[in-house]
Order: sequence, then structure tokens, then C-alpha cells
Amino acid sequence: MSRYRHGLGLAGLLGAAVAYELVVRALFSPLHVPPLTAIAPEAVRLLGEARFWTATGRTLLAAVVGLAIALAAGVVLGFAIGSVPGLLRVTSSTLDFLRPVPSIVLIPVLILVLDVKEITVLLVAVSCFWIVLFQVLYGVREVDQVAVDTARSFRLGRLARIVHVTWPTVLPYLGTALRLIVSVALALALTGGLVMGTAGLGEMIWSSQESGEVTGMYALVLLTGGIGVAVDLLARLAERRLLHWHVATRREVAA
Amino acid sequence: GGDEEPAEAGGGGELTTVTLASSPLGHLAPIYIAQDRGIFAKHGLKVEVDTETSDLTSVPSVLAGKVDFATGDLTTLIVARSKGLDVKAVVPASASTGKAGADYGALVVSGKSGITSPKQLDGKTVAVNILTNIAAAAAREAIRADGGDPESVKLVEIPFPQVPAAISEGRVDGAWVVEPFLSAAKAQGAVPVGWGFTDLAEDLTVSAWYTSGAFAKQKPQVASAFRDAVREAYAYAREHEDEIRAKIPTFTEITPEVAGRITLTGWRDEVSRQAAEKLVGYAQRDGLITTAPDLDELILS
Amino acid sequence: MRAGGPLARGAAGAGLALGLPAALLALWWVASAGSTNIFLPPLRVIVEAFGRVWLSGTFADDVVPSLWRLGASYGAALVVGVVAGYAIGRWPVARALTSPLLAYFRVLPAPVMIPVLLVAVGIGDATKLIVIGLGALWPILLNTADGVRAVDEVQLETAAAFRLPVWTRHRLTLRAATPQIFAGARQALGISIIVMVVSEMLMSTDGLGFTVTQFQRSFAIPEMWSGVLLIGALGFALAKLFELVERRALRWHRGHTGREEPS
Amino acid sequence: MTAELLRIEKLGKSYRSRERQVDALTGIDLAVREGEFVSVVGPSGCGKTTLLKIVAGLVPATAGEVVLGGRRVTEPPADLAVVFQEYGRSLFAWKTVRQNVELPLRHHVGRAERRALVADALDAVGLGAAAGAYPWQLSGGMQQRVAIARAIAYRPKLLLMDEPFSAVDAQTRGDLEDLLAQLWHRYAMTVLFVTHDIDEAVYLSQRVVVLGTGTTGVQAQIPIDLPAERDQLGTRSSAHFGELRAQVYARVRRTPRPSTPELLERVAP
Amino acid sequence: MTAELLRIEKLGKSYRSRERQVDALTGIDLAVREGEFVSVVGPSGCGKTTLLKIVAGLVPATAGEVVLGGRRVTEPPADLAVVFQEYGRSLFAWKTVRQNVELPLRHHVGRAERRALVADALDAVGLGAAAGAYPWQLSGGMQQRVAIARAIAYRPKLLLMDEPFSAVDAQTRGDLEDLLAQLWHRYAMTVLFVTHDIDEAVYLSQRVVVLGTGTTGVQAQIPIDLPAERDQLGTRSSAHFGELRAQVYARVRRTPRPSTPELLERVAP
Ligand SMILES: Nc1ncnc2c1ncn2[C@@H]1O[C@H](COP(=O)(O)OP(=O)(O)OP(=O)(O)O)[C@@H](O)[C@H]1O
Ligand SMILES: Nc1ncnc2c1ncn2[C@@H]1O[C@H](COP(=O)(O)OP(=O)(O)OP(=O)(O)O)[C@@H](O)[C@H]1O
Ligand SMILES: [Mg+2]
Ligand SMILES: [Mg+2]
Repeated sequence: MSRYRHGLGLAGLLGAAVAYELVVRALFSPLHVPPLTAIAPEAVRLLGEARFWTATGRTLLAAVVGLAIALAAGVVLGFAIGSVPGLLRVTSSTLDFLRPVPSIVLIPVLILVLDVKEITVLLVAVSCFWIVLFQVLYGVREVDQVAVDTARSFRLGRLARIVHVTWPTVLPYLGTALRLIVSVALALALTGGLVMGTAGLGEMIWSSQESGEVTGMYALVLLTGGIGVAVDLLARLAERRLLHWHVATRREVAA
Repeated sequence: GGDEEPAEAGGGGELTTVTLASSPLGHLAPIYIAQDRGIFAKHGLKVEVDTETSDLTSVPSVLAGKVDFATGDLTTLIVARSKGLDVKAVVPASASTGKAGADYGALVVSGKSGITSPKQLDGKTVAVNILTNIAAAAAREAIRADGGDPESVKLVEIPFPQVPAAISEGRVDGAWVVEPFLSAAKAQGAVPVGWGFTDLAEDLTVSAWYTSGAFAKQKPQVASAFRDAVREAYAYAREHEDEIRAKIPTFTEITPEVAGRITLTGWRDEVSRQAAEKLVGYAQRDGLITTAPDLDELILS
Repeated sequence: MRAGGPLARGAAGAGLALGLPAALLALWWVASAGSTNIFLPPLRVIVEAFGRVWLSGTFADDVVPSLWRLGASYGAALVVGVVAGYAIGRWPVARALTSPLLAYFRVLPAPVMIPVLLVAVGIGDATKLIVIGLGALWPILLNTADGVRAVDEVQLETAAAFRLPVWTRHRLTLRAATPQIFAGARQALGISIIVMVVSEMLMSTDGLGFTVTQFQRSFAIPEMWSGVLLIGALGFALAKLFELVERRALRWHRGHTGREEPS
Repeated sequence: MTAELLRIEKLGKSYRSRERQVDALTGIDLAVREGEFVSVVGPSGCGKTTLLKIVAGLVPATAGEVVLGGRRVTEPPADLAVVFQEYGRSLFAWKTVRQNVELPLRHHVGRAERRALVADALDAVGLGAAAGAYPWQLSGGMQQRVAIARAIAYRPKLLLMDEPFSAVDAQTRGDLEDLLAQLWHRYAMTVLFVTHDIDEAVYLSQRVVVLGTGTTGVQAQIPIDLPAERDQLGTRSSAHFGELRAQVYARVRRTPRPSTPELLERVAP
Repeated sequence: MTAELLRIEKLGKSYRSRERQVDALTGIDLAVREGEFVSVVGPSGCGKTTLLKIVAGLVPATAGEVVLGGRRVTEPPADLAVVFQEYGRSLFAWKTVRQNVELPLRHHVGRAERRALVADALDAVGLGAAAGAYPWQLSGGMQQRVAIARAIAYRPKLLLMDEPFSAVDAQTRGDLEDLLAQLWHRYAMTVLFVTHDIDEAVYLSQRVVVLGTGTTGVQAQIPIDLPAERDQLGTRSSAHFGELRAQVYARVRRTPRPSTPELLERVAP
């Protein structure tokens, strides 16, 4: 089953690749949007370069650190706000106000106290934090009153209720959040390179753009997306292990 | 930053470290060469180039003393100065070659458009990389100098790398573009019709290395040592263009083949005061600033 | 316990909602009052700039185009996200087929896509709409898919046993997934405002993001901060609007999970 | 004698997961005539619900087959109504009681007739006044009656009920039993009825099927030859009722109980 | 005579929402002694579950008060266990059967003793072999027994059970009844037991409380003076059992039924 599923995923990717090739060849000049047949060899060449791996390492590091911060902060705050009565009502307007402020606008201010690497991590962390926070806040609302009543009747404390009742209920929502923030983290780590020149894949892409190396740039984009695919695979494996009891997972395992 | 007084030029002793912030662009070539050839050391300096920077971060970084020198285009520096930001231009980073028809930036149109002169762009859409910098001024001035009305032109922001595609796909009617994209655009059928840099001023300083007023005041020797070293580097560069062209591919993604073909920026020793005055005028006219900055404060004497 | 009419309760609610922001603003006001850092101007100066900039023609010139872009792409993302998310959540084959592909596209940041879109669709609003839409799409799509996947099997079995028409069954499944779809839509709202601002930083001639960027580039720092305030206020207003819709649509869910407060 | 409607042959079902394998049903053979009322009794966990779900085409069997009206069941057949054991979860929380009952009728009957059907069904289960309430505003027994109302308003040919009266009080239960018997007579439905109440099984049905646990299959099929017209007091106190009841009890008692671990499930190695 | 443990006074509860107002309970007065076994019967929707939840401190009353061991109940009191009517929803889907039963014990007893308690409780309800399964892998009756096992493993002082045997077969039900009676004796628990089965109520309890619908309050309290030692066959066939049963039946029959719309709920204007 699992192999079959991965086979389908591969088929999806191949289909998209073929579609891309056809559309690009039909509609675009290879100078502006190169076909895959031109990008792929370039990507393979990049894979052999140490430079590429260093850049990838840097980008992934920023993404991972930012993501970890966001996850920790989002989960802690989300559970606190979501499970302490009244706290949501007090904080919600502030959250709503702060949520849409694009951190990119604040870069000139942030640079006064942080360096670009830290800002990149911060960009990642802030964007992912909001996603985790809201996903947790919505997840907390799924908690079944009967389950809570059961826990309360056995006098499980607030913390124990969070661990044994709220947390597992929120977990599927967090699963969704995880897949969202994994890509957001990568995308923003790249953006850091693109708008601030933070060393890494984003900066390489920027540099290729600035040097008019269109094919090189597309090759980098192709490889970056590859990271996304790999991470998604991991996320799905994790879901099968951690959420095996959840309707969604068990239905698919049975199917 | 540099925390010690520099030794006298040429003297031995400790080198003062200065940090430079600039994106990895062509104008860094003379700096790297100067570093290789010990020109900075000769002036008692050791430079560290921080390429992890951008337009967004360089001015605050310099003002906060996180880096000593950075590059910025002259219009941006003028605007910053007029808003009270204490920036000081030290030495040009890139300059117009001063030769219309052979400059490193130009106003281009599609070869198929039938447009042959800038004033025909009246009422059309023209791309510049940033609306508030020298590119916009250059584009406007090219049209104005040709007798057109820049007010009627719709300026949009398109980053330089996308200009060749935007022109050849007909997404914009004209675009201000610099090397290496000027060459790329020409190779894809675009034709230059205006040379805004030379229209702006005869000896236009396009961008400059600048520092903060505080730094210039506290460590005047370092600032002038840096200026002298860069000037010496430019003198070398003027004589050894091939070395510059060979250097560019080592720190950018530009291929040696392209680097050998593009028009290089001019290297000048002085931030042109005359050009700056003109730019102030344009900036006032285009509504970028309301009060003219004191150019004595802006340009390190 | 139930003292006070709806008016009093409304006032108490407003007090709860606005208390913290008011306190924070006051704190900011005091803390920044003596600031000499040009990048962190006193709130007083920012508020002055706010009046000057936004309570004039700029509002109509910039906020209106931004709002229209936001509305159009958010709406489109909602439709596409729910439909695609439903298909992916409902049919494991669809999920298996598209999962890596979508993971691939999710990673691409807007600045990477814009050059491609520039060539493909040009410099008009279309590019911005697509970029905003793509930003808003993922949370909606993923949440819809996961919400649909998690629909109670007894509900699906009930619908199947009574042989309800296919469309009714799809509608029921979708309805059962609405709590999580709303979570996605809520995420997307915040994200799309941000992406709207970011997308207007490129290739734009108007809009909130454009104006804020211009302020930033021309070192009009108080004006820039006033733009940030406006963006926050906009987000706040849209979030409240969203909540209004959500409260109506998810009342059953509050009741079902035992959170329906007496009114 | 009417024609055979449902034939279950060598039916088997095992649930497999990574850690456990449970043979819920093995070698079940059963035939139900059209218009028959058959009750299924058996110990908790013996596979009654599984059987019903397979007959309803909701769960695929892992062995054998179910043939309904000459057709192999692979998806829910037409004119079927099910009252699920998990009545609470089978109601749609965002729909009112009325809308829940109305839902299956929407594409079959006109608006006016639908209204009448729904109102009648709700009145019949004593929930006329709760039509506008949401399921989560109701007590357990009320929710169960909504599920019953939905099934009877639908007027199915085949009615599958899984412990439909488990959550209502004795008196309501009696009323609902009579209601069901009446409807069955009037609309010539075929009913497959799972219950834990042996008296109820005897009182309502024409045949009681005793199911054994897991691998043991159908233990007994006891025909209930009580007169067609039954009533709570008369029938239940009749001597023949007592005999039949005792007979079923005896069979049930002899059925291996699932509380014995070996029978409850055979955990795969 | 032992001391009074629970006193319920003028208890009232109305559920209010935008469209409806339901008076689930009005003017309930009830006292329970320590170690007493009290059953509550009453028509579906009369407020039994609501009463239990108020006693458990899970739902706030809208009138009157509940005093437990001298303290007004505002939150769940110590040493309380509840078997909820919605047994399915009260089990944690992400925990195995064993973990579900173990959860309330975690902070009270050591690991070894806990293991033993859990294993005993599961064996007692016949689910020893299903300890490693997840609730959704179990049949309805099995789930209900997990909930029972969880409550009895906890050894509460006060045990509230809401139709705890509704989903199990007759024989298992009998066994569980006896198990409960035994535990009640051995651990001197106080039990408040909601059921729809009047025989069961009489068989198990020392007193049967008949609840009326909505505004009608407690209809009757019938002391069950059967001998302390009871057994399924002997007790149930005794003449006195029959008398008591008839007495309760008669009271229940006279109780206004909620199927009458006016009584079911009073919709607020
Ligand atoms: N989804 C499932 N996954 C794994 N095992 C299951 C599943 N559903 C049921 N079972 C197992 O199948 C067996 C039969 O279950 P079923 O629900 O059919 O019993 P039942 O006769 O309806 O019992 P009850 O009277 O308690 O409702 C049980 O042992 C149960 O554990
Ligand atoms: N959350 C709620 N919101 C509104 N009304 C409710 C709610 N819970 C219960 N009710 C109403 O309160 C009344 C009593 O409900 P309760 O669940 O206590 O009855 P019950 O005696 O346990 O019935 P049953 O025997 O059917 O379980 C019912 O009319 C029901 O509709
Ligand atoms: Mg069952
Ligand atoms: Mg109840």
C-alpha cells in the first residue's frame, strides 16, 4: 500500500514535470523560462558542488531553528490561551492586530539589534509561530466536553487534562500546522536570502537572478522544491506513527 | 568595526579592520583586487566584505555602527540625508562612464516596438528597479532630456533581472536597466534609446561607499585611508580592465563569457558634487524630498 | 450572575477585548516618548504621521486597491482551497497523487514565483492576485483536506446507508469538516494580508504595501510605522468580521463540543 | 411463503491492524424472507453490528457473500434504513431534529408530504415538540428516538436496527416496540433487529437468530410462532411466550461467551 | 444508620439557548446516606443525566444546591467516579483500553499496584484480552465495559453510573450487576445509579427514586427492603421482589410522560 502510494506521488510529480515541459516549450522563450530538460542537468551539476550543500545547510539550519522556536512558543502560548478561560477574550484583539503585520517591513528596525542571520531565524519563527498558535487555538475547540468531563470527574488537574485530553485532540490540527510551517519555514528562510542577502540557498537564487543566470536559478528552485518534497514525506511518516489512532489515519490504513 | 587608529599609510604595525557591506555585485571587483594586491594593507587597513546585506539593511547597519562602509546609490543617500539620517558619502562605488551610447545603464525598449527615442515613451509604461532611487531619476531624465514629459510616463518597479524578459514579452514598453542585464536585454532584441546617466550629469556618481557621520568624525583617518585605498584600487582598475573582468565571475554567478562582454562601470575618485546638486534638484522636483540636504554634510570632504 | 442587560454585557466584552491593546499602546507611548533613535520614533510622532498620511486621499488611493486585491484573491483561494482540499481529503488516491507535488509548490516563496509570473501573466494586478491567492491557498487546502479526512465514519455511513445523492453526501462531509476549514480560512486571512503587503512591494504603483515600502525606502520612518499600524488595524477589523461569520456558521459545533455559552 | 430477500453465505469478517487481528465473524449462513422480522441476539462483541454493517453494504466482508434481492451487496442497497448503535454520532450536529429526519426524504417525496411524514414520525417517537432542537440539546434517549424517527419516516423496504431502544425507558420502549410492529405490518418491511433484550426479540420477531462469538457462527435459529397480533400485556404473559423465551435463553446460555479471552479474539502472532 | 453523604435541595436546572429554554430539573429534593445504593429511574429526557452531572460538579445548577459530605458541590469532588451515558465519547481514542483504565489511577497508586488493579478490573468485565486494543476497535458493549472497568478500578467513594449496562447482553449484564453489588459491599461505596431497567433498579438498590419530567420533581422514593445478599435467580424470583417491582412500575406508570409536548419542554416566548 505504502509503495503504491509513493508510486502515485511520483506519478504526480512526473505528470507535473511533463506538463511544465510542454507548456514552457509552447509558450515561453527558453531564455526567460527554461524547460526542464535544460534545468535538470544544471541541477545535477549543482548537486555536485560543495557550495550548494553549504548553502542548503545554512538555509535548513535557519528554517529548523526558527521552526523549533515557533513550535515551542506557539504550542505553549496556544495551550495557555486556549485552555485558560477568558484569556482568549482578553488577548484575541491584540493577536488579531499583530497577526497581519508583515515582519519584512520591520527589517530595517530589526537590523539595529540583530544580524541578518538572526533576523532570518526571527522571520521564520514569527511567521510559523502565528500558524502554530492559531492552529492550536482552533484545535483546542475540538476537545469533546464528555472527554473533559470524564477527566474532570477523576480530578485530573489542568495540566494533566492538557496532557491527556487536550494535547491528543489538538495533535491532528498540529499535524496540519506542521506541514504548513515546514514549507513556510523553508520559504521564509529563502526569502531572508532573497531580500536581505542572508547566506544560503535564497542568496544563491538571488545571486543567480542578479547575474542573469536564469537556468541556474531555476535549477536552484527545482532543488529547493525537492527539499520540500522530502520534508513532506517525513511529515507523513510521522503522522502515521503519532496519529495512528486518529480517524483520518486509520481509515487510510484500512483502505 | 575598526577600533584602532590606523598606522600611517604604508607603515607596518597593526592593520585596522574595516567592514564593508555590499551585495556581491560587479562594483566589488576593484575592492577584491585591491585586497589581493595588498593595497588596503598598504593603507593600514584590513577589509572584511559582508555580502549578507541589502538595500533594506545597509543604511541602518551603517548608522548603528554594525558595519563601517556600505554602498548606496546617490539619490538614496540624498533622501536619507534630507530625512536627517547621518550618512556620509566617502568615495564613488560606481559611476557613469560618461559616454552616451557606451554606458553601463540605459533606457531600453523592444526592438519590435518601433520606438526610437525616449520621448516616444510618453504615456507608456516604463520599468525601473526602485521608484525612489537613481534609476527612476535616470529614466525620467532620459525622457525629459529628449523633450518628453516624464509625468505622463507610468513608472513601475521591476527588478533588473526581470527586465530582459519583461521587454521581450512586451510586459512593459521601456525599462531602465544596467549591466549585466543591459547586455542580456540587447541580446534578446532590446535596443537602448536613452542614456539617462549622462543626461543626469556629466560625471555622475551612481553609487557611493558611505559611512556614518559619527564614524567619519571619530575615525577620520580610517575614513580617509579607506578612500585613498579605494582610489588607488580604481587607478589600478583603470589600467587593468581585464583583471576586473576576470574577477567578476569569482564572486557572482556571472559567467566569464558574459563578464568579458558587458560594459563596466566607470571608476571615479570623487563623489561628484555637481551631480549631487543635480540629483537633489530632481529629487525635489519628483517629490522625493521637500528640503534639500546640506551637501557638505553628505559628501566627505 | 446574569446581571446587566445586553448593553452592559456588550460594554464588558468590549472592555475585555480592547483592554490589552489599549494598555500595550499606552506602554509603547510612554516607553517611546523620549526616543531619539530615528528608526524607533515616539508613538506621538507616528500618530501624527498617521493622521497626515492616512486620513487623506492616500487612504482611498492605497487601501481600496489593496482591499480589492485581498478580497478577490482570498475569495478565490477559499473556493480553490476548499474544492481541492475536499478532493484530496476525500479520496486517498488524490492525496497520494498530489501530496509531493503540492509539497513542492508550497516551499516556493513569493519572490521566486514573481519573476515567473511576470513573464507568464504580466505586471498587472493578476500577478499580485495569484501571489496572494497562493499564499492563502495552502492553509485552507491543507486544513480542508485534513478536516475532511477526519470526518466521523458513522456520519459517512449514515449518509451512505440512506443512499443520499452524491452531492448531498459531499455537502454533508464538507459541512462536518467546517470547523477545521474555518481554522484554515482564519490562518489564510492573516497570511493573505501579509502576502498582499509583500506582493505590493514589487511591480506595484499603488496599495498599502507599495506605500509602506516607499516610506521605508525614502526613510519616512514615522510614516512607515503608521502604515504598520494601519495594517494591524485592517487585520483586526477583518478578523472581527470573520469571527462574526464563524460564530454563526459554527454554533452547532460549539454546542456539539459543549462550549455553547448561555446567551 | 414469500420469496427469499436476503441470503448470507459463509460470511466472514476479520479486522486486521498492525497489532491485532480479530475474527469478528466466521462462517455465518442466514436467509431472510421478504417481509420477515428477524432478531439477532448474542453476547457483546460477537459481531452483530459488524453483520448489520456488512448487510447494509457499509463494510466489506473478508469472506463469503451477502445477496440481497438477487444482487450481491457491495454498496448500500436502495430502500434501506439503518438505526446505528452509535445513535449520537449518526445524527448531524448542525441540523435540527426536523432536518435530520427530513434529510433522507428530500429526494424522494414532495415538500408537503415530507413535512407530514417528518411530523408524524417525530410525534410517534414523542419528540414532536423537540423538532426545532439540535441533537446536542437532547438527552441520550431523545437522540436515539430521533434516529428511529428518521428510519421510520423513510419507509424503507429493509430496516436494520442495532439496539435501537437501548437508551429509552421501559415504557417508551414498549410504545416504540408496538410502533415498530405496527409499521412492519402496515408497510410490509423486512426487519433485521439486533437487541440484547431477549424478551423484546421474542415479542417482536418471527425468528430469533442466536449468534456465537467469533469463529462459532450462528448458534441457533428459533422460529417464533406467536400469533401475528401481539400486545404488550397479553402476549408477554402468555405461556407460549414464556416457553419461547426460555428456549432462546437456554440457547443463549449455551453460547460460548466472549469473556473467555481465547474466544474474544485471536491475537495474531 | 449511617450519616448523610449527599443532600440535594430544591435543585433546578434550565438549559437556555437563543431559541429554546428547557427546564430539565425543578425542585429536586433528595438525600443519600453514606454507603447507600440509590437508583434513579424516570422517563427519557426527564433530567437524570443532568442530575448526575450536577452532583458530579460538572454542570452548574441554576437553582438550589447540592451538598456532598457537608460541602457545597461546585467542582468535581474527590473520590468520585462517573460512568457516562455517552460511554463512547468518554473513552480517549488515543489511549489503549489499558491506558484508559489506568489514567485516573496514575497519581494515586504505585505502578505495580496499578497494573494489578487495571488487570483485575478488565478481567472482571471480561476484557482482559482486549487490554491492548484501542476503544474504536471495540464493539459498543465492549466500550461500555471499558468505562465501567475504569470506574471500578478507581475504587471511588461515590460512584455515579448513567445507564452503564445499556449496551451489553443480558447475561453479561447480570454478571456486571453482581460484580457491582459485590464491589459496593466490599468497598462501602455510595452509588447513584441511573437505569431504565426497573428490575435492575430493584435488584441492585436500597432505594429507587422515580423522577418526573421537568417541573414535576421527584415522584416517589421507594425503599427496597430486600435482604442484603441478593442473587440473580433467587432474589428475582422472590415474591417480595415481584411486589417491589410492581410498586415501582406503578409509580413510573403514573409519572407524567415527556412525550406530551407541554411537558417535554416549555419553549420560551
Ligand atoms: N473497527 C474495528 N477495528 C477492529 N476491530 C473491530 C472493529 N469493529 C469491531 N471490531 C471487533 O469486532 C468484534 C465484533 O464487533 P461488533 O461491534 O460487531 O460486536 P457486537 O456484536 O455489535 O457487540 P455489542 O453488542 O457489544 O455491540 C469485536 O471483537 C470488536 O472488537
Ligand atoms: N446541552 C443541552 N442543551 C439544551 N438542552 C439540554 C442539554 N442537555 C440536556 N438538555 C435537555 O434537558 C432535558 C433533560 O436531559 P437529560 O439528558 O438530563 O435527560 P435524561 O433523563 O438523562 O434522559 P435519557 O434517559 O434519555 O438519557 C432534556 O429535555 C434535554 O433536551
Ligand atoms: Mg454492536
Ligand atoms: Mg441520560
